[in-house]
Amino acid sequence: MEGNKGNSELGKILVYGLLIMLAFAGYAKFGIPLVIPEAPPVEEKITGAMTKDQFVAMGDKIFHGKGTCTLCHSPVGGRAPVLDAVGPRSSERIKDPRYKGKAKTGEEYIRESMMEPSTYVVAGFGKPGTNDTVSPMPQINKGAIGLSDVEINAVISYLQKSGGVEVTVPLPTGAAPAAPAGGAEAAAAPKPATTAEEAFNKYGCVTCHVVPGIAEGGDMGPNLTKLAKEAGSRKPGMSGQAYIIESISTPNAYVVKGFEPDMMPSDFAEKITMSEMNLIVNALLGKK
Amino acid sequence: MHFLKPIIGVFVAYLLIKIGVPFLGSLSHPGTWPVVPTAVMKMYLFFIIAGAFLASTFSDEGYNGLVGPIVDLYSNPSKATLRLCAISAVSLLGCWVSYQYVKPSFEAPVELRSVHPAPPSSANMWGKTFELQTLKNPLREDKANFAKNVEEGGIVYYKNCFYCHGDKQDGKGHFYQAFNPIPANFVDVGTIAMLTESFVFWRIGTGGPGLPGEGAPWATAMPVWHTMISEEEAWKAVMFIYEQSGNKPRVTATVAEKK
Amino acid sequence: MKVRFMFSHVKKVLSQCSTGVYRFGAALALLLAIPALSFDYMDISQPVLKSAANAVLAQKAWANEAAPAAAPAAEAKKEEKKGPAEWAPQPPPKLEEKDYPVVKGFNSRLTVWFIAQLHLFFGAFVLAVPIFVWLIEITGVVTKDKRYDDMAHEFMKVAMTGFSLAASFGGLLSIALVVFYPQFMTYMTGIFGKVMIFYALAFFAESFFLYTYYYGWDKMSDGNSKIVHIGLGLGLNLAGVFLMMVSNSWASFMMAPSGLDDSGVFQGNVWAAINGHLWNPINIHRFVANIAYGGSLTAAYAGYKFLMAKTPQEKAHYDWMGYTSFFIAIIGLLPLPFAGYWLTKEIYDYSQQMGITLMGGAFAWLFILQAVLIGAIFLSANYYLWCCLARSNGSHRYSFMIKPIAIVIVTMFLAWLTPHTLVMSSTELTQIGGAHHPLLGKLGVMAAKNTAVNFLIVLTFLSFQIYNRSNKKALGDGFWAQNGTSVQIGLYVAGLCNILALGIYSYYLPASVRIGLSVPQVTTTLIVIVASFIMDGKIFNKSEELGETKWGNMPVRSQYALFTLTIGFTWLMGLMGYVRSAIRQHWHVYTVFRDNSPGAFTPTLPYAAAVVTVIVCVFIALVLFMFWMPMLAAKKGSSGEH
Amino acid sequence: MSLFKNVRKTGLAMATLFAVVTIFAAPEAFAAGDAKKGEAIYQKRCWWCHGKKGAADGPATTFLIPPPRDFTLGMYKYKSSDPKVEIPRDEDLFKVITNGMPGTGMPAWNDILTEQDRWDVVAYVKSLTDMFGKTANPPQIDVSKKIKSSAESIELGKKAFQTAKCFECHGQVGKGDLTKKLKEDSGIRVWPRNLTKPWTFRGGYTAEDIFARVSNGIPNTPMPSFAADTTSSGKLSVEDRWHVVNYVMSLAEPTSKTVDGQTVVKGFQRDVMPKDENDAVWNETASTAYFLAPQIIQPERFFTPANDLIKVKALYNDKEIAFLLEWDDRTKSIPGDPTAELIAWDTISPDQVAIQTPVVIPSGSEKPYFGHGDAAHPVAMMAWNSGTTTAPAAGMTMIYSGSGKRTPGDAAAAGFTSSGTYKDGTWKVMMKRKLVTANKDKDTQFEVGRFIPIAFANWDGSNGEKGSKHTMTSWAWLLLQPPTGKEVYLVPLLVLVLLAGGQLAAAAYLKKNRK
Repeated sequence: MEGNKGNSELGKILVYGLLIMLAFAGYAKFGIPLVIPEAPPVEEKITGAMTKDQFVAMGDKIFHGKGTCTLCHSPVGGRAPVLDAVGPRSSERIKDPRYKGKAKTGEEYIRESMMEPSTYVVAGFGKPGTNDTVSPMPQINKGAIGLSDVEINAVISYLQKSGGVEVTVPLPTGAAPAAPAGGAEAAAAPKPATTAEEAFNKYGCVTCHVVPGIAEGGDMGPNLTKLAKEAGSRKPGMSGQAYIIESISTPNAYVVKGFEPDMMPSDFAEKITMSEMNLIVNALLGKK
Repeated sequence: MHFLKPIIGVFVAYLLIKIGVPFLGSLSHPGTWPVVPTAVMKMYLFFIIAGAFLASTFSDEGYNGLVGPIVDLYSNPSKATLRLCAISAVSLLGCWVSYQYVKPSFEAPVELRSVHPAPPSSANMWGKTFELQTLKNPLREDKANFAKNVEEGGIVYYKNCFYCHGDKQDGKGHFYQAFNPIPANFVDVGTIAMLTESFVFWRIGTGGPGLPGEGAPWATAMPVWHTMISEEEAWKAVMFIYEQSGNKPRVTATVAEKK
Repeated sequence: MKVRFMFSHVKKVLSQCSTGVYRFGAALALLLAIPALSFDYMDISQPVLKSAANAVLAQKAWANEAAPAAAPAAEAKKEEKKGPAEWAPQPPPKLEEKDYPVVKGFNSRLTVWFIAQLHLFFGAFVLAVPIFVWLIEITGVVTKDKRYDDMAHEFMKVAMTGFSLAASFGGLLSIALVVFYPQFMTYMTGIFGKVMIFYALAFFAESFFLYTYYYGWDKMSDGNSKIVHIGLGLGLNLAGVFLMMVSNSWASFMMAPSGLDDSGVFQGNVWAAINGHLWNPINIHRFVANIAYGGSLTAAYAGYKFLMAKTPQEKAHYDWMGYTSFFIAIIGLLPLPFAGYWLTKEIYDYSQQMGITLMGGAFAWLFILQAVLIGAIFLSANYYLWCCLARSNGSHRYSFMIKPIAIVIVTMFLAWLTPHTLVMSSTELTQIGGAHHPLLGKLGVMAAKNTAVNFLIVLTFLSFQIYNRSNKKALGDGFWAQNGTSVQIGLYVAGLCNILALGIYSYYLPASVRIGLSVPQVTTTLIVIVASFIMDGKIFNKSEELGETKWGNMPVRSQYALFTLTIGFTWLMGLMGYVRSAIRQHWHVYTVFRDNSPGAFTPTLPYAAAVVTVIVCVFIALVLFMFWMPMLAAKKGSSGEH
Repeated sequence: MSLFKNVRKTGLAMATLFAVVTIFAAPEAFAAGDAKKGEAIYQKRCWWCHGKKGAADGPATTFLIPPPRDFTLGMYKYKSSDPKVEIPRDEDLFKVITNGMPGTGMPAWNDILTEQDRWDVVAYVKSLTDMFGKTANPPQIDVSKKIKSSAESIELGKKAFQTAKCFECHGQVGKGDLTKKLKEDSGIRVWPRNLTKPWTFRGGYTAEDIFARVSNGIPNTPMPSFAADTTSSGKLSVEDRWHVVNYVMSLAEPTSKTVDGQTVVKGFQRDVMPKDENDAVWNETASTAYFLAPQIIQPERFFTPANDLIKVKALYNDKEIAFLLEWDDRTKSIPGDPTAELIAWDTISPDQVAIQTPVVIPSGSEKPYFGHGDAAHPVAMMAWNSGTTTAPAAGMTMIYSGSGKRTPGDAAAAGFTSSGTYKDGTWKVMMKRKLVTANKDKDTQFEVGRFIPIAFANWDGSNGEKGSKHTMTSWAWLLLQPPTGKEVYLVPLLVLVLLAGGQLAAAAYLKKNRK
C-alpha cells in the first residue's frame, strides 16, 4: 500500500519532469529559428593550372570563408581596419614613421601584417591598453586559421585586386603543394603549357608579336624581343613584371606608340593559367 | 472571483501586447502598425499565463479558488452536459491549434536582415579612403551657405533619390513597391535620426553592394552612388535629407570631443 | 582488423606510462574527464567585473614573466629526458578520418558526449554536496541545533552512491576516449601526464576522507572528535575542489591552450598548460554553479521525501530540509549571472573569434532558449518562496505584495526574453514597416537586458525577505523598529529607480560607454540586497515570533516548483555544456589540434536539445537509483531493530 | 496618503488627456486658405517638381512621366466642376494634394500636411495663375442622376463605350491598348488609362469621379468631354455616361494588384503540363503580381516606364516546370510592323520578358546580387522576346555572373521552350524547362519544397526600352508546393483524440476521488 503510494507519487514526479524537458526541447525545435552551424572548412586545392582571376577568386573565398578575416575586417563593428583599400594603402604604410618592420613593398607589408600582426598596428586598433603596439589579430599562418603560404598569397592577390592595384604576388606553379589533390581537376581542364614556347603558341601570341625564342612572328603588335630592357621603364613606378602582366590582362592600359588600342584580345587574363603567365613573363623578361 | 481574476489579468496583458504595443509604436511611426511578431507573442503569452497562474496559486485559498471550479466541472455529477461541452471545446481548440501548426505554410521565409549594420571604420569611395569614425561633413561648418547647400542637396535628391525614398522622405517613392526590402524611411526615428552623417554618407557612397553580409547586400537596390554623383553632392544630399525630414544627425562621442 | 587497430592504440597510450604508478595514475586521471562540459550561464558578451578582469591581467602578466624563466629549464629537462622518450612532447598529429577508430553501432561523438555529460552531472553533485554538508555541519555545531547535523548526515548518505557513480562514469569516459579518440588522448597524456599522478593521489585522498567522514559521523559526534570530523570534511572538500580544478584545466586547455609553442608542441611547463586563460573563470563559474546545482538536487530529494512522508514530523523535517537546500541553491544562483559575464568576457579576451561564434554566430539563438530556461528557474524559485508564506502566521500581512512582485518579475522577463533580431513573417514585416520594431527593438539591447536581470535579482531577494520576516513582529520603540520598514521601502524604490534610470540612460549612449554603466547597476543591486538584509537585523533586533513556524505546512505544488527548479537547472547545465564544447567547433584543442573525425561538425540546437533531454532522462533514472540505495539500507537497518 | 496622491495624479493625467483630445477634435475653421502660408509650404515641399514659380521646371521634372503640372497655365486635368466651366473647383486641387495621384510622382500629403496647410497650398497654387481671377468657386457637376450599377446598366455602358469609340484608346477590354499615337497639347506623350487597374486612376475611383472624368474629359489631352451639352464631338447622354461609369467600374481586375508582403510565386503540381500560354489548365491557379520599377540603379538609368505590373504563375510535374508571365502592355512592339511603328514613340524594339534565378539555390540567407548576380554567385536567366517582322519570337537562356558578364546557356539541353501571345493589351508568355538538367553549373536545379529566389524583368519596346533600360523587380521567392501529406490531417485528429481521451480520463479520475 505504502509502496504503491510512493510509486504513484514518483510516477507523477517523473511524468512532470519529462513534460518539462519535452517543453524545453520542443521550444528548441519549434520556437527558435534553425541555424545550421557551418561545416568544418575544407583545405583549398591549389594547382598550377589556375588563371590569375581564379587565384584572386580563391583569395576572395579564403578571405570571406576559411581565413575568417571578415569576422574583424568587416564594415561591422570596426574591430579592425577595413581592407578594401589596403592594396594602395599598403605602400603608404611602409613610409609611415611609426612603421618599424622589414617590408619594402606593399605586398611584403601585407604579408608581414598577416604573419606578424604586431609589427605595425593601425592607430586605434591595438589591444586596449597597449597604446597600439600589440595587435589583437592572430597570426594568420598559425593556429586556428593556419593558412599555407600559397593561400596567403591568394589572399594578398585578392586584396590587391580589390584595392585596384596590380597583383604582384608570386603565382602558384604546377609544382605547388597539394598538387595531387588538384590532379583530377587539372586533368579535366586543357593541359597547361609547360614551356614558354608552348605557351606563346597556345595563346597565339606569335600571330601578332615577335617573341623571344621563336623566330617567326607577326607584326600586328609590338616586337617583344627587346621588352626585357624596356618593360621596366614603360610606366613610371611599375616594375617590368607588373607591366607585362598588366599588358596581357588589360592590353589597353598602355598602348605602345604606333599601335592601335583594342587590337589585342582582352580576355587573356581569364584564360591564361598562373604557371603559364609565369612562363610568359619570365621569357619576356629574359629570365630562365 | 478567484477564478476570473487571473484570466482577466492574462486577457488584459494580451490586449496590451496585441493592441497597446502596436498603438504606442504607431504613435512614433505613423502609418505603421508595429505588431508584436507571432514568435515573440507566443513566448510572452506563455510566461504571462505561467506568471498569472503562479501568482494566484501560491496560497491554498488562491489555488482552490482557481482550480476548484475546474475540478468541480470535471467531477460534479450534476454538470454532465457542461462537462461534455468543456471537453469538446478544449479538444477542438487543441485540434485547431495543432492544425494551424502542421498545415503547410507558404509564407515567404523569414530573413534576418540588419537594417543598419554597424558602420565600418573606413570606406573606399571616390578613389580615396574615408575614415568614418572621425569623418565629418565638411559643409556643416559652412554656416553662411547652409541654406544654399541644403537646397542644392535637395536638387541632388530630386534628381537621384526621390523615386524610391519619396517626396516625403518616407521610403515610399513611386517605385518603392518593386523592392524588397523597401527603401529606407528617413522620417522614422530608427533610421537617419540615430545615425551619424558619416554613416549616411557611407551608405550613399557604397550603396547596397557596400553593405556587410548581415545587411543583405544582394537584395537592396541602393545604387553605388560614388560612381554617379560627386562627393560634394553626396554631402549636400545628406544635409538635405536631415533638414527636410526634420531630424538631427547623431553626433558620436569621438566627433563631439573634437568640436 | 579494426579491433586490433583499436587495441594497439590503447596499448600505445598505456605504454606511455612507463611505471606502474604512472599507468594507474593516467587511467585514474581520465576519470574526471577531459571534454568535460561546463556550466556557462549568461548570454551577455560584455565585460562587467572590471576588477576581476584586472586581477586576471595581473596574473597573466605574472605568468608571462614566469614563463621565460621556466622555459629554459624545461628545455634542459627535455634534453636530459631524451633517453627514455616516453614523455617527449609531440606536436599534435594531423589526423584524417581513417585515424579515428570506428566501433560498429557506436557514434563516437555521441557516446563520449553522453558519458561525459553524465559524469559531469554526478561529478558536480558529489563535489557540491560535501561543501554544504560541511557548512551545515558547522552551522549545527555553532547553533547546537541537532537538526542540521542530521540533515548533513543524510545528505552525505545520498552523496555516497553519487561518488561511485561519478567514478564509474569517469572510468567509462576514459575508456571511451581512448577507444574513440586514441591520438587525441596520446597528445593530452603527453602534456598532462605528470599532473595525473597528483590527480590520482587526490582521488585517493578524497576516497579516504569520504569514507572516514561518512562512516565516522556517529563515532566522532561530540567534543574534540567533532573537530577532527570537521577537519576530515575540510580535507574532503579540499581534495574535491582540487580534483575539479585539475579536470577543469584539461577542459580549459582544450578551449584556450596555453604552454604550447606555435606549432602546438608542449613547452614542458605543465603549470603554464594548466593555468590557461580560461582556467580561473571556469573554476569560479563551475564552483558557484555546482553549489546551486547540488542545492537544487538535494532540494528535489527533500521534496520527494516530503511527498512520501507519512508522519507530520517527517513532513516537517523534509520541508525544512528542502527549504535549506533551496536556500543554498539560491545563494549559488544569484551570483551565477555575474560569473557567467566574466567567463564570457574572458572568452572574448582570449579569442574574439570564439566570442563572436558564441554570441553573434551560430549560437546566438541558443541564448534565447537559455533565457527561457532561466525564466523557468527564477519563476519556480519565487513561487516556492511565495508558497513558503503558508508556514508563518504573520504572512497575511505581506501576501498582497506577491501579485505586484509577480507582475514586475514577468514584465522584466518579457524584456529579457525579447530577442535582438525579431523573427517575423513578411506580413508582419509590412505591418511594422521594417525590421526594426519601435518598441521591442529597444528591449533587444544590452541596456534592457542588464536592467531586467538586476530587477529579477532584487525582486527574488525581496520575495525571500518577505518570507524571512513574515513570522516576526518588531518590538520596542527604537528608530529601526519604528521606521526601518519605511527606510527599506525607500531603499528598494530608490534602488529599482536607479537601475531603471541607468538602463534607460545607457540605452542612448554609444556602446562603449554603455558597458561601463552595468557596473553601477550591479552595485545598486548589491547595495539594496546587503543593506536591507542588515536593516532586517536591526529592525528585528527585538522581536516576537508570531507563533511556531509551521514546518511541513506546504502545498504539494510547492514541491513541484522544486522539481522544476532542479530539472531546469540540470537541463540548462547540459545545454551549456554543449555550447562550451561546441564553440571549439572542429578542434580537439582549439587552434592547435584539429578534429578531423566524421563527427567534427557542430550539431544544431534542436539536435543538441534532444540529446540533452535523453541524457537528463538517463541521469534522473540513475538518481532514482541513487536515492533508492540508501533507502534500502535504511529499511534493512529499521527491520533489524524490530 | 499615497492613495490620495495616486488619485490626484490620475486626475491630472486624465485632465491633460481630455484637453489634448479636445484640441485635436475641435472642428477646425477653414477659412479660405492663406496663400502666404501656402507659399512657405510650397517652397519647402513642392517646388522640386513644380518649379519655384509653378512653371513645372523643378529639378525632378525631366525624370517624370507624366510631368508635374504647370501651375502658371491654370490648366488642370482633373476637375469636377460643371462641364461648362473651364476652371476646376478648389476641392479638386485640395483632393489631389490630399490623396496624391497614384502612379505618378505626386504623393498623398494628407499625413504630413494638416488640412489647413493643404488649403493654404491650394490658395497659393491658385495665385500662381490669373486663370482663376476673382471667380467664385464653380459649382460641382450634377451627380444627382446617378444610376446604380446593375447587369443591365453595365450592358448599356458597354454599348455606349463602343458607340463613343472609347475602345480606340482604352482598348476593347479596357487595358488601354491604343490604336493611335496619343499626346498632350503640349506635345508630351500620354498613355490612356488601363481601366482594369482602378488603383491607378489619377483622379479617384468613385462613380462620381469617373462620371466627372467622362463628362469633363481631361483638358489638354486626347480624352474629350462626352457631355452632350458641350462642343465635344463624342456625345453621350447623362444616362449613358452613368452606364459607362458602371461599365468601367465593372472592368476592375483586382488580381493584378500587388499585395504588400506577398512575395511568393506558388508553383502547383500537375500531372499534365500546359501545352502553351493559352492552355486552360492555367486558369486553375492564382497568380502573384509584382510591381515593376524601372532600372534606376546603374547607367543607363531609366525613369519613365510604361508597364507597371507582372503576374506570374508556375506549374510543375516530376519532369518539367512551366511559368506563365502575364502583363498588360498597351503596345505590341514588333519592329517593322506598320501598326506597331505607327503607335511607337521611340525607335521600336521587341517586347521582352525575363526570369532570373540563382544557378545554385542558396542554402543560407546569402543570395546572388539581385542585379545579374556576381562572380561567386551566378544567376540563370530565361528570356523571351516578341521578335520582329523578319525574326520570329524567340526564347533563350543565359548565365550572368555580374552585370555585363553574360554567357549563353544551353537551351536545348535544358529543354527550354517558350511562346507568347498578345491579345487585347495583354501579353501572355509561357516558358517551360526541365526541372533538373544535366548542366548544374549553368541551370538552376529546381527543387520541390525549397524557397528559390526569383526576379523578373520586362521591356516595352515601344517605350524605348532595350538593354539596360527596362523594368524589373528585386528578389521574390518561388516555391514549388509539395503535395500535402497525410500528417496535415492525422496530427490534428490525433491531438483531438488525445485531448478528449485525456480529459475524459481526468474527469473519471476526479470523479472517483471526489469527496
